[in-house]
Amino acid sequence: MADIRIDAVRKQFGAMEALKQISLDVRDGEFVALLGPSGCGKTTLLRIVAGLETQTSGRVLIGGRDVSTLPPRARGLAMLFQNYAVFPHMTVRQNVAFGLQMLKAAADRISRQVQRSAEMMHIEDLLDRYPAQLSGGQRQRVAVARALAVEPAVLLMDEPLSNLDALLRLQMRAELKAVLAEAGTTTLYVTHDQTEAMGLADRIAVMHEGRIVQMAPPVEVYRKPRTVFVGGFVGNPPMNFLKLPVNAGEVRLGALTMTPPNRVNGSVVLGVRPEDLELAECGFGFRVQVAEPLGPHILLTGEAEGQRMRVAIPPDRAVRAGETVMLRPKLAHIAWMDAESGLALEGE
Amino acid sequence: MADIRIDAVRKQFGAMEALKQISLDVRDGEFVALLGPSGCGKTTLLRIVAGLETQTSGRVLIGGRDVSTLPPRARGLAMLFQNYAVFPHMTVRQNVAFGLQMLKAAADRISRQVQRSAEMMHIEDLLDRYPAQLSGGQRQRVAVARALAVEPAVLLMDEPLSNLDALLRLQMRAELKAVLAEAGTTTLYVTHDQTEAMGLADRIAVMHEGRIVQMAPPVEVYRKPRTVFVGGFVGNPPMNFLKLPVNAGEVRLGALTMTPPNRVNGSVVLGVRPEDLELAECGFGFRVQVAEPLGPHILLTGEAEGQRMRVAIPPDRAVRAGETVMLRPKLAHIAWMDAESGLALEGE
Amino acid sequence: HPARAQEVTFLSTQMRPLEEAQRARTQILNGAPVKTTYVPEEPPQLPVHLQADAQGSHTISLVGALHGEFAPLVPMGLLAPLDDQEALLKQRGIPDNLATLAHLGGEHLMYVPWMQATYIMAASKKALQYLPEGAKLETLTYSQLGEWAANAQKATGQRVLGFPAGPTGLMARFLEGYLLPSYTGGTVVNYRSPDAETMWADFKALWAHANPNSTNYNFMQEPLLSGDVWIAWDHVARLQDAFRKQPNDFVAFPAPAGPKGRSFMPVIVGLAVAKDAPNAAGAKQVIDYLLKPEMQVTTLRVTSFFPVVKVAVPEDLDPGMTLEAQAVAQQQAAPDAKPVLLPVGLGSHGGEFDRVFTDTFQRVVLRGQTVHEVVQREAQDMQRVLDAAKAPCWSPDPPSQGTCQVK
Amino acid sequence: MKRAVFGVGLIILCAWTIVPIYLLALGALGGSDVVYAWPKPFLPLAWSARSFASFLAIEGIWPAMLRSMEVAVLCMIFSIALGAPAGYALARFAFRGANTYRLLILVTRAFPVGILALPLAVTYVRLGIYDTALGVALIHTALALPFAVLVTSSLFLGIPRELEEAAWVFGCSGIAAFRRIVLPLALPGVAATAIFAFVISWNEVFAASVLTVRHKTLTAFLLSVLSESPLQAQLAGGLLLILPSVIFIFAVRRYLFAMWGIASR
Amino acid sequence: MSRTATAPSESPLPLREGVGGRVSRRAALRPYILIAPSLIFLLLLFFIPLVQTIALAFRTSAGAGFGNFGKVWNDLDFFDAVKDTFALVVVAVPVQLALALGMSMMLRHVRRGRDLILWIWSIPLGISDLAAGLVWLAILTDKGYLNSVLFQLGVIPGPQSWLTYETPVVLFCAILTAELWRATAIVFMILVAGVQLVPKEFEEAASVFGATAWQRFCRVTLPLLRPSIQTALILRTVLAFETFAVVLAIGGTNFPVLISQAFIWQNQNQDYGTAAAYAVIVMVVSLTATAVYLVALRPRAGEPA
Ligand SMILES: Nc1ncnc2c1ncn2[C@@H]1O[C@H](COP(=O)(O)OP(=O)(O)OP(=O)(O)O)[C@@H](O)[C@H]1O
Ligand SMILES: Nc1ncnc2c1ncn2[C@@H]1O[C@H](COP(=O)(O)OP(=O)(O)OP(=O)(O)O)[C@@H](O)[C@H]1O
Ligand SMILES: [Mg+2]
Ligand SMILES: [Mg+2]
Repeated sequence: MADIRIDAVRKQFGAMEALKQISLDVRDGEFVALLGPSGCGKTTLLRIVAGLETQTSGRVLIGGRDVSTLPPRARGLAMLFQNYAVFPHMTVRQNVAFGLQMLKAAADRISRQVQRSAEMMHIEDLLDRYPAQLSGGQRQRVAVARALAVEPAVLLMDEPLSNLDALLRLQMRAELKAVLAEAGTTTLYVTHDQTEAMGLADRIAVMHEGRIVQMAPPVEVYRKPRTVFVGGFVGNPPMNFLKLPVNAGEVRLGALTMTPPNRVNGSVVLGVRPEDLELAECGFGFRVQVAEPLGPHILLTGEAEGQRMRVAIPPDRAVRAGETVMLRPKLAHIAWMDAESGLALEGE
Repeated sequence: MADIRIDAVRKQFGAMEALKQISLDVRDGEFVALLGPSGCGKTTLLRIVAGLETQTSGRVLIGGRDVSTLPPRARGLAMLFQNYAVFPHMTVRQNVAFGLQMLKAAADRISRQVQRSAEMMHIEDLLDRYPAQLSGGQRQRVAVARALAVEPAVLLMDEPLSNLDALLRLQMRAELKAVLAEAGTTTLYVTHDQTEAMGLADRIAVMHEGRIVQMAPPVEVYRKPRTVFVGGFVGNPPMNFLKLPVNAGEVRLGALTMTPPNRVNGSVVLGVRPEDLELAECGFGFRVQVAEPLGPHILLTGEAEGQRMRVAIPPDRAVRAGETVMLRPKLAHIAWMDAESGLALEGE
Repeated sequence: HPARAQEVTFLSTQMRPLEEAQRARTQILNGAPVKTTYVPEEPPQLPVHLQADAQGSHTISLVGALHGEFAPLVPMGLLAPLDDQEALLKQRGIPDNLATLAHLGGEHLMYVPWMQATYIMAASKKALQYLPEGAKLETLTYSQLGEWAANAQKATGQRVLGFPAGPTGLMARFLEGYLLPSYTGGTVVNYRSPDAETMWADFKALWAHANPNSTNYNFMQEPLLSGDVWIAWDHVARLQDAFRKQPNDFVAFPAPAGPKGRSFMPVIVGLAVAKDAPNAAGAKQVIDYLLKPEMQVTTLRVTSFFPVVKVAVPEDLDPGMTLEAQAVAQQQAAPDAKPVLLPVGLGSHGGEFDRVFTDTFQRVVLRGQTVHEVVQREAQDMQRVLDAAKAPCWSPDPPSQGTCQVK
Repeated sequence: MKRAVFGVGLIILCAWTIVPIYLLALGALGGSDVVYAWPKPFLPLAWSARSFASFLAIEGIWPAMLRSMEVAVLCMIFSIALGAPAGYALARFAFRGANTYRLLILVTRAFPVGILALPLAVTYVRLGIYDTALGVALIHTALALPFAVLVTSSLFLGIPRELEEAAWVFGCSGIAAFRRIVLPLALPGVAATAIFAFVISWNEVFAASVLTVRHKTLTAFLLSVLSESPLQAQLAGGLLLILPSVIFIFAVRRYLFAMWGIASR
Repeated sequence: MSRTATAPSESPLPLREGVGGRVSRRAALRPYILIAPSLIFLLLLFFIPLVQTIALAFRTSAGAGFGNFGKVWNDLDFFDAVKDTFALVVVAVPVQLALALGMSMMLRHVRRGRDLILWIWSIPLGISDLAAGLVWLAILTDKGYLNSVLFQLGVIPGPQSWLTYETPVVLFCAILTAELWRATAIVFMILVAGVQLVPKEFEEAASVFGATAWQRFCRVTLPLLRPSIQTALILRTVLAFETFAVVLAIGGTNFPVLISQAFIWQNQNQDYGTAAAYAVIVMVVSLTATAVYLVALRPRAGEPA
């Protein structure tokens, strides 16, 4: 049992409140991705779980045990640092073996594990180099290998693949997933790559300004953002938001009339993802400003109802900048938000 | 005039040849993205251009002048380091102002530029902090701001946005593009984010194992990969490659018969991007193993002709793992490669 | 340097302790006919400074130092002959033997004797009760001294006899000027005589009652004052603090006598003029001033050095000083007194000569080597030193033809 | 619990350094009775600044004090100016003769200066810096140089080269990058070097007394005579000489921590 | 330096700028330009007298030769001096290093008043040898403070001698104690300066991977601190061979060390040749020790220096 329970943790750096009352549960063996804008407190949270930073208040429990006052080494976890922190005075091999040596593992187990993690990270040829002789991405992979080699019960990873190319990242991601699932490792994983979060995570925790604003399975986060922020942050390109006036419980958008959930007056925000907008005969007008062919789709950027909007259309439709096209949202995929609080409206 | 001309540059680290005869031209004001797998020599190349590393042989010319023997400061460029290299003993403000101070810029120009770059990088609130008090992404943005503040004629950037979240990256990318285009800055930009490369670059140089394997505008790189490597590396998910036997100049794929360009015997490689495969009545069989809903599309992973393949289909098609579906490639988007050399076949 | 030519820079290895130097400036030199800058100097630096000075900086005019410190300066050519001062010596009544010494074995007068001192014994009054039956301080012998120390040790459990055998202590003087001549009647010639062997054996026995800290003591006044040592031998200047501070607690008395008499050694401080002195004339004026009887008395008050000129010791002397002065007088006037002259012809080999004595002491007394062998061996060393210096014998050894020879 | 053990450790170590100084002060200020008392009192019974005052009244002590200051400051400047570039060379370049150079500068410490007295003095007379503050400062610099070179070089080694490279790229010359990036980051080492130079110069007695006659530094002035003074005066002199160094260390101590907590990459 | 050949670019390498032969030659000169001022300085002010003095060691009245070294060899105290010198250096330097390391590590965990503690711990640095000798003599002498405490605690019946030839072990310990007190601060200060440049992240990484404080210290901090440790060791060792004022004050003539012999031969015996010979021996010994450190603590090939 190695679940992580973060209980009302706050962290203050001087006057600056980096974490505001964070509570979070990661179940045993679960893979939770932490997603959030730069500077929102992800690293800080990870460091508190690892015991490298002391929370201002709150508790951290691992496997049901309150570890708040334990030193990092007694918490039985491994961590990957955002800036790698590979030991410059050790070869790659020594770096990767480090955690196991600390656990006093047998020599043959160490060498087996080192070999395995190195192969997984494609650094088996670099084992006898020093970090200074590695490229940035290679160094990062050493750090990942070092964390994986110990086969920890709890693994904290801070942007582990940020310096790798897409292809490698794809491979690593798959291998990571397999390895961690097999070992049943409880993982808290910071990433800014949403595809990664979507592909790997059992649940995603979206952080914003020191708070967790939504914690849910990937699809739910994607489909049912709890706030405007989540909708705008998750998804690439992000969700579009149109602020629309409500008249007698109804909203008009071009030729369309829609009914937002109950209890709304004044105005409401309609959220819709670029891929959930279709070219249609009848709908609302969208003036295309930029059309970017992005491979699997074409991304249109333009204006509707005087508000900025992005639309993804299949690559075979020829749309030019300057044109005005008619769009309609897939009704099932519309998210309604309160115009003031930015919170999702219930009862959709 | 600040074009960069890299002329037959080689770099040897002891026995290891990091750069093998690189030649590359970046035109004045052009934005060239360097794309390549981890450890292929991108950073090394940038460092040689900056004068931080001495090439084993070859020359570097900037603005037509051979700068091979000049110290970095005499080369009139700015650089963003992969691991930031922000000065720990200076505040963010001092860091950003550094380059301008070295140029002996007037105080008001400095403060204006600092403000501008800081705003662009969204770090205007952090100006009086020390780097140790910043998050990873914030530090990276400081480094970018520092490089932009000097308005250099030549800008070298080594993965400048790798530690930023998608949304921020999107914004920064747009602003970078605008600012650099306006100033006419010649830019050499290392990235592992293809969307970034595609979106920003006038041309993309794809590097592989110390060589430049293709240098062309983004669409061409995407559409007409010069080698199997480029096709497999660029695009996310990458291009699919099917090795097929050639019979009398013709290739059969399921129910389809295609004609690869001339002079092919034995076998040939057919390259096709996942989004260039359509579900069809009549085509070749594809056994779906994994179906991942990824937002704008569903990614299918499976097998065709006993070879691994990925397919992107519109999100509204319901395909299950285990099913076998019929696919056909868009003929115009097929890339033919030599089965042995991996080079693209001409005369398509 | 015009200003410098007006004044006299006076380099001195004596009167160095802070307060003494201060008094030298304010009580002695302030009345000098020429403005005098008094610079105390550690003895090892003296030749260095004079040599550097002679090479170019030319600052120093007057030098005050011990007889033994002047000796090496002569072969280096750092001193100006003072033959024009011979008259002054006569005029002020400086004893002939001092005047002879001041020629340093050569033709010219190299320095003018300035003040003198010697070494005596000091004891805490607490120790007097253990004085052996029949022994008197004024006529003490070395064997009585041993007994005395033994008695005291038996009674108190403490070894209360002390010698200045530390790194900068003057133990060598004790051996060469007091102990050895008292047993053998000479310093050099009888170095490996049976008498000498007896002496070392006796001294080793005596040392059993000596405070083991003796090898750390440089100045005996401190252990006397702290009470670690009750009976001690040292230079009068190195005992003065005890006598000045607690004149009622200590007694001063002459050095003990051995089978060949009560040997003792003088200490002579002289004044010399540096070669090429910037202000030789001024220096000589200062010499004249310092040799005035009043100044000699003032000097006695300030230091514990006694006048070299004829002058009555004043009544109102510091009580501690008076104690010392009495002991010195007693020592000189003792019926068995045997003055031992300072080495004259050793030149720069004086240090090595001393080293022979301390090595012998180390070997015999501290390391317990066989007396006979040590004495034989060290005698050879002694001969080597004498040969190198080509020094003839000096009193109390019988005069020699050519280099002095150890028998 | 751990915290308590730690605290006790700190206190013991502080006591270990402070108590002897306290005892020195006790001896120096406690009057002559304390010096020779048994058993010795541990509390100041009768403070008396008499021996102190008598020091300060000595003719020439103030000029000597000033001269000492002058020499120490010059020595500090010279050793950093000469030592830091050399330290940088050792840290950043692998050049033929680097180790020979290391040994060479150490010779000044490995060979007792005291033994050099005569030729040293003669050399200084020839150079015309005999009996000057400059001359003494120079020889003190020679003594402090190994500290300056080795200490700064070991600190420069700890400074990531990338930071310097960044400075170059932004238009710094080698010297400017050194001054603006390397030196500030190595400030603790520079401060330590300054302290060493100051203290070495302040306490150095041998060269100072050999190379001066009339213009002695305070230490040469006092220490050369202390050994013959009564014990209490020795203690007082010892204490008096400690003060400036201790005050100096106190003044620069915060530079020793200049990089505390900042210097992460 | 054998590093040049094996080291790839991250170990110190001069040729950062320029290409090929032309400029690299100038770049190769750079380190020499940087060390030149100090070399010229030493040459002018120090090496001339040094060479003259060394020459003195090889000159006797009989001409050039090893006569003075013969005298040293026959010196009664020579072997004791060698033994004592090495005993002191071999014991004192490692203990000082350990102590200073411990102190600088402790300082890292001090939350408040760090600079005050630093200051207190570095006070002995400001104390002259002579004063240090005095202090410890005052403490350790028969009627010193130590005995006063022991006496008042009833451990000893009265004054007790510790510093005589009769108690060589205690004497050695006393000298060692005084040396530790006096000279640990130098090592400490060098380490304090160095410790700050060791990024915290490496220790953090180690602690997350289960390293105990001790393991972190041995496996991470110590190697990263190596340049400072090397410097501290070299300087401290060279200085340890030079220590004598304290030794003389506490040990008297019972604890001769090489350097005190040199001074005794120079000052008391006024035999400059033999003194110079002693000094040459001291120099050779301490430079040999330095060379050993330089070799033993050099970075391995490829490792960043
Ligand atoms: N000092 C060195 N010694 C030996 N090999 C080195 C050294 N520096 C870099 N290399 C090797 O040279 C190759 C190119 O390194 P470089 O840093 O240029 O890669 P990169 O393309 O920037 O990779 P990444 O995307 O991971 O940062 C790598 O394989 C690396 O291991
Ligand atoms: N030592 C510190 N002192 C003051 N503020 C700090 C300190 N460390 C971090 N912060 C601030 O706390 C906030 C959270 O930092 P944290 O490193 O956790 O961000 P993050 O989510 O990891 O960001 P990124 O994705 O950029 O790495 C940031 O705004 C940062 O500026
Ligand atoms: Mg972070
Ligand atoms: Mg790189």
